[in-house]
Amino acid sequence: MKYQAVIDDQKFEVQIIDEHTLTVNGEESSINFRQGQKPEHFSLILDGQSHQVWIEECQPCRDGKPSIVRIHLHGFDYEVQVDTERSLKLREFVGTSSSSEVAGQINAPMPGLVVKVLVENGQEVKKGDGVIIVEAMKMENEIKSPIDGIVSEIHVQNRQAVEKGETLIIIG
Amino acid sequence: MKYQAVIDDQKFEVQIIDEHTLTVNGEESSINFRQGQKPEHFSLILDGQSHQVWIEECQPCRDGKPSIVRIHLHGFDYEVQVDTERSLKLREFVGTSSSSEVAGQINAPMPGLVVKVLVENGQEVKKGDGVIIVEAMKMENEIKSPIDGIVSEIHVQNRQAVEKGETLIIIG
Amino acid sequence: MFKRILIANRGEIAVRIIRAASEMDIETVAVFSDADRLALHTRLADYAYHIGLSPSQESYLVIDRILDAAQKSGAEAIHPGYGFLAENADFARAVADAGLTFIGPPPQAIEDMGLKTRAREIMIAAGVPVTPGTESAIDPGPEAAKIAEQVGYPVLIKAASGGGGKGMRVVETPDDLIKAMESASREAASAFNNPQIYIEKYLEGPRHIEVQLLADQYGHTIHLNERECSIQRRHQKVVEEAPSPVITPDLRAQIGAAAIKAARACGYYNAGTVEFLLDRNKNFYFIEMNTRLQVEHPVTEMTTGIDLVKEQFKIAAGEKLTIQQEDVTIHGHAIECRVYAEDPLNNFYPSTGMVKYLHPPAGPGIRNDSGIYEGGEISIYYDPLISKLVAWGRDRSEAIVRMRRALQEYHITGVRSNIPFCLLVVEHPKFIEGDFDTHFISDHFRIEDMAPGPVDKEKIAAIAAVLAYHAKPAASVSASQPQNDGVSPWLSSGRRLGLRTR
Amino acid sequence: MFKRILIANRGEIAVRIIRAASEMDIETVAVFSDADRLALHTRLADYAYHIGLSPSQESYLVIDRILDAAQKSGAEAIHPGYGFLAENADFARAVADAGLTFIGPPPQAIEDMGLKTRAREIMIAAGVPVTPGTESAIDPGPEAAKIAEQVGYPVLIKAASGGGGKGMRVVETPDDLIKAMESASREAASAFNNPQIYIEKYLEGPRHIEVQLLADQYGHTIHLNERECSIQRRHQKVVEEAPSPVITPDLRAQIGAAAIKAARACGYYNAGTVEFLLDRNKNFYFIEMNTRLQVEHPVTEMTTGIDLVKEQFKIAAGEKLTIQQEDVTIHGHAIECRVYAEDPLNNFYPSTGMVKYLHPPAGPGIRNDSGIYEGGEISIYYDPLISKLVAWGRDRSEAIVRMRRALQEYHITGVRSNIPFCLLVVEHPKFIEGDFDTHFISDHFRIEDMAPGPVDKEKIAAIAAVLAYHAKPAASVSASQPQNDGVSPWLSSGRRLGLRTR
Repeated sequence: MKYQAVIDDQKFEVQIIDEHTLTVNGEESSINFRQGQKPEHFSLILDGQSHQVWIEECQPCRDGKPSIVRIHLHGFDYEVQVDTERSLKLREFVGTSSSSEVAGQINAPMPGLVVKVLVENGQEVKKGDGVIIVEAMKMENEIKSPIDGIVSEIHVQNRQAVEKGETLIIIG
Repeated sequence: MKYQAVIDDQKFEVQIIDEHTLTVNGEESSINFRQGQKPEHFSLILDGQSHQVWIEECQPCRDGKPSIVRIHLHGFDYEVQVDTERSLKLREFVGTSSSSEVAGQINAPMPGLVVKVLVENGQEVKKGDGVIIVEAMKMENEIKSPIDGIVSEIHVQNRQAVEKGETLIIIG
Repeated sequence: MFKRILIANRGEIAVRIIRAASEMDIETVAVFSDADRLALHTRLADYAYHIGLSPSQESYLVIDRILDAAQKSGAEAIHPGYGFLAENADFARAVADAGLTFIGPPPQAIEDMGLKTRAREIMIAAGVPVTPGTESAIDPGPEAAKIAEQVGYPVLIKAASGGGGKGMRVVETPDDLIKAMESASREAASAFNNPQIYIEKYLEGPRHIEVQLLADQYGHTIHLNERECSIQRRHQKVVEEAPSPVITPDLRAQIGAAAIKAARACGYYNAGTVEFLLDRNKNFYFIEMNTRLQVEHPVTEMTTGIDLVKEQFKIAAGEKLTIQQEDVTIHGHAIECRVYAEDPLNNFYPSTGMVKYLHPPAGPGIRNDSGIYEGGEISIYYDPLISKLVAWGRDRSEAIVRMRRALQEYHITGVRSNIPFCLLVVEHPKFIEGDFDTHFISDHFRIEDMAPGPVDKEKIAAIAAVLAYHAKPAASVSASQPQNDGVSPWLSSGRRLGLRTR
Repeated sequence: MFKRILIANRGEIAVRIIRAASEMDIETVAVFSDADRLALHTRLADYAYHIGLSPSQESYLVIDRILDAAQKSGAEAIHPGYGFLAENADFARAVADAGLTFIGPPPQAIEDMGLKTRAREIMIAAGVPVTPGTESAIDPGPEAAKIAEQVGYPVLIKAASGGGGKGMRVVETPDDLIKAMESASREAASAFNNPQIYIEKYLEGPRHIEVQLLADQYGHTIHLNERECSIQRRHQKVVEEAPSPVITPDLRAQIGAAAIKAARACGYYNAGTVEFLLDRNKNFYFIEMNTRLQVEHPVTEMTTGIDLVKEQFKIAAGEKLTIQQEDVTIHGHAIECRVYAEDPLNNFYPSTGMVKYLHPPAGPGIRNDSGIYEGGEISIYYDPLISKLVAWGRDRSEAIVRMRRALQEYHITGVRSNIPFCLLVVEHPKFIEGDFDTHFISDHFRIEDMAPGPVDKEKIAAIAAVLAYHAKPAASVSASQPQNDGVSPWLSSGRRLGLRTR
């Protein structure tokens, strides 16, 4: 079975030969992969090296779409996009699904309380300018604009409680 | 809802009044009972006292039969027989189910290897006589007869591996 | 000695206090909010009383409910832990008025040291050196600007009732003064119910050195050496150690004597800490006194062998200190990391959620004082401290490698933690050399410059991802909710995350 | 120093060695059997090699497979841990023949001290006092009966290659001699591949005192004080401590000197332990030398501050000892409990199964060296040691209360453990007084006399049972298999279980 795994600009062609063997970009490796004590916990012995890995699926795989998996490994996190041959072909055909991310959309990074909205609708802001102050666990956090632009939407007001991920402000 | 709980010769009539209150033998107590992090782990706050409790069901409850629950509490274990009013009445009618225990049946207390059968079929033994030696984790363990009697069945022979709970010898 | 005490706190410090009490055959009463029904402290205490809703303003900060629980449970004394009501003189008085013993200093000392301006006056009178600055609270405005100019920029704005970096701001130029004062004042109001702030000279490149004290009610005061707490992020201590790599025995005797003088000046008893800044010429200045047990107390315990919480109980019960100054030695070296549920990749914002997998470190020289458990929630309501991880070694370098080993062993999933960041700190050459000041983190770890994790592990990550996908091709790898980190929704391609110092 | 070492062991001791290596920047290679694919040591090591089936005869005891893994992995040295091949001179020689370093003593010393009869000869020649008895192995038979009569009953039968109580029998009367010798010989054959046994005088009421040694390859030998290991059940140590409550500084110097003499007599280097019996008149007798790291080494580490495994690495790498005898002090007191998966209510038989819930103790003064994890199996194949739980205190009484507190905090479900039994030991007045000998457990804890657990908790148990039943009236409380303990199938009514001393 052939797969492609992508991390940033690194592409790995992984072919699973059997339970104990795979190739990565043509190079053979011995593997011993076992689920551990919890659903997301795995032990991988790769060419004799022992790794503990925690795996969470960020974006479940559906036919024709890649799966994105978050790998926690030796204290660091990696998001890996995994494609099968089929999903790769389908994507070539339909094109990559467009990202749901909006560059200038500012969401609450944690649950908390809006202390002060620092901008007004229509105001011009530069990347790095503070636009809103959110308090969580008694600490004030100033959130900065990720882009240069104009404030197009303000969804919250002072002293309002917000959930994590809630859209606060949109810079157009 | 009324229950009866029995531990040895102690009987407790427990009536659950509501989520926060019950009576034990007529005496009222406040309760706060919550399942913890694992299915068998519970936190019980009883009249202000905090107890961690681990609960395993030894004998699943079926209509008309009591349930036996093993409670692990402050380092000690208790087996509690719980009856509802209905199961109590049914038992009065049909009589207590007979125990599956056979007084002179000797089962392997742990998985291991039979080192030596010390008795022969038909041999007379006294309570406390060694009847068989089982080795587990390199230690020899001599198992003693629980009763006076005559050896009626020998199910194993020297050097045989046995599973935990496997019947080894029956003293008739 | 007390038969039963109530702990007006939660989390790891409540567990810490329960442990000491249990070793002294003292029964413990926990109080818990809605969110903490299944918390460790609720389960480990002998008694547990519900005191309200999850927000601390409706539970852990409500004096009447705590006193009510104490009366109901028959507790004779109350230990406040740190935070919450620990430095609230009204609470200490209310405890005494209810006929109970407050396990801490006299209310007057709490009050005097709690108002930083009053503390400065007392220290000046007692001959303890303080930093230049205002002596009383000041409003944002022209007068404040004038004083800041006199003291000389950069200046430090501090909350009069402050502590723990809350309501604190460094101001580099006059332009930023008023905005910073307003923000500090708001934070102070929210955190301490007191918007008053004051201005202090901001020392360049100081080290934060503090001295642990024990004093009984009969005037016997000793110090238990210093702690070095210069590794701070946003004025919050991250890594602490004992002893300090720069304090000589002579300087230790001097700063210890100054700390004892400070304690005597405010009629102090019980455990307390006097905080100093040490400048590059090894001059030290009083900055404040913490009239409570501190988060970093274990490094002192591990190098002196003295259990500070047990001493607190004994002092509060009216016993005399049995430890003499000459009994206090230094045995090896200890380092503490404050392990927080916060995401170093997302501006260290608190990371809340359920702890799904927890493997705490253990083994030689390691102490991990934790208040969390697998399956438990780290909630929005309280400080996101996961545990105090402490490593002891025969010398500083052994303590460092043990801390590194313990951090590598420590695995938590479900919430993000600052463990990778702590690792970067203890592996940093300047930290290993002991060559740092309170600017260490801002000098060496500018978040915006942090690079992703090591490239050489990418292949392993790719293989693990493929194998997990291969094992369950059409189903979810785990039933877990994707972690949406808000600012950066999941990208539609893979990426490398992680930290690396410049 | 080595760059990479292999650990020819499993479980908690393999984890212990990985930790020390990691702190010294030495890479580790684990070996694992089928049963240990997911064991902690397999997961925590840098490399892991499969070496065979679950029974240790087909994995951890197969010298060729271990050497093969060492060659494949590029390890330069092998640490044997304790048990398995740790005291196998052939293994030590095979390691050297393969061009690798054995992290332990010279093979000749292992061989000499491994044959207890040879060890006795060497000690007599060196002037180290030994107990009366046979000097060579003896078969069960009339000659053995004669010698036993001469030495005087009770006598002790010991395996010539023995250790850890295996193949050991106390014989009170001549009638029991032959049967006991046969049984001991069988056990010895199974455990050590050597059926040879010998007879020693059995001292009445002795204490087991052992001295920890470190020796480099250049003749520098020091002792690290004694350990008191008198609390034994069936000749297996259960609770150990350092220092001994009965050893005075003078006696410590004497017994330490005797231990150093013993080590020199057999050309010893690396870490080792000389075991003595101490009679009621404080005479001490050599019984054997353990040519390896011991299970109870942490109590020495916690009172001296010296990491014994790190010293083992340094000595094996040819470094000189940097610790002088006068550097070795005693800091406080430490106690270890060996926490086993065994059922105290079922004759302490090993209890195998999956660990369903695991809450290890932590906090001040506690070290828990564990090799298990939640969801892991405790299998039939290996020693049922769950963890070495160690408590440190400023003095013995603080160490005891900390141990008590830690045992109370320690929860394991899925398998039975000896934790309740350890609690009874550390709470026993005679233990607290320090007034005990090697018969302590058999004198005070006759299993057949043990009474069920406290009655005052029955009401709580009853309420919990009813509430669990009430919450899930028609379904199973948990999906767990009932634990069938074989000898006593579940009764058809409730009962109180637990331990209580006479």
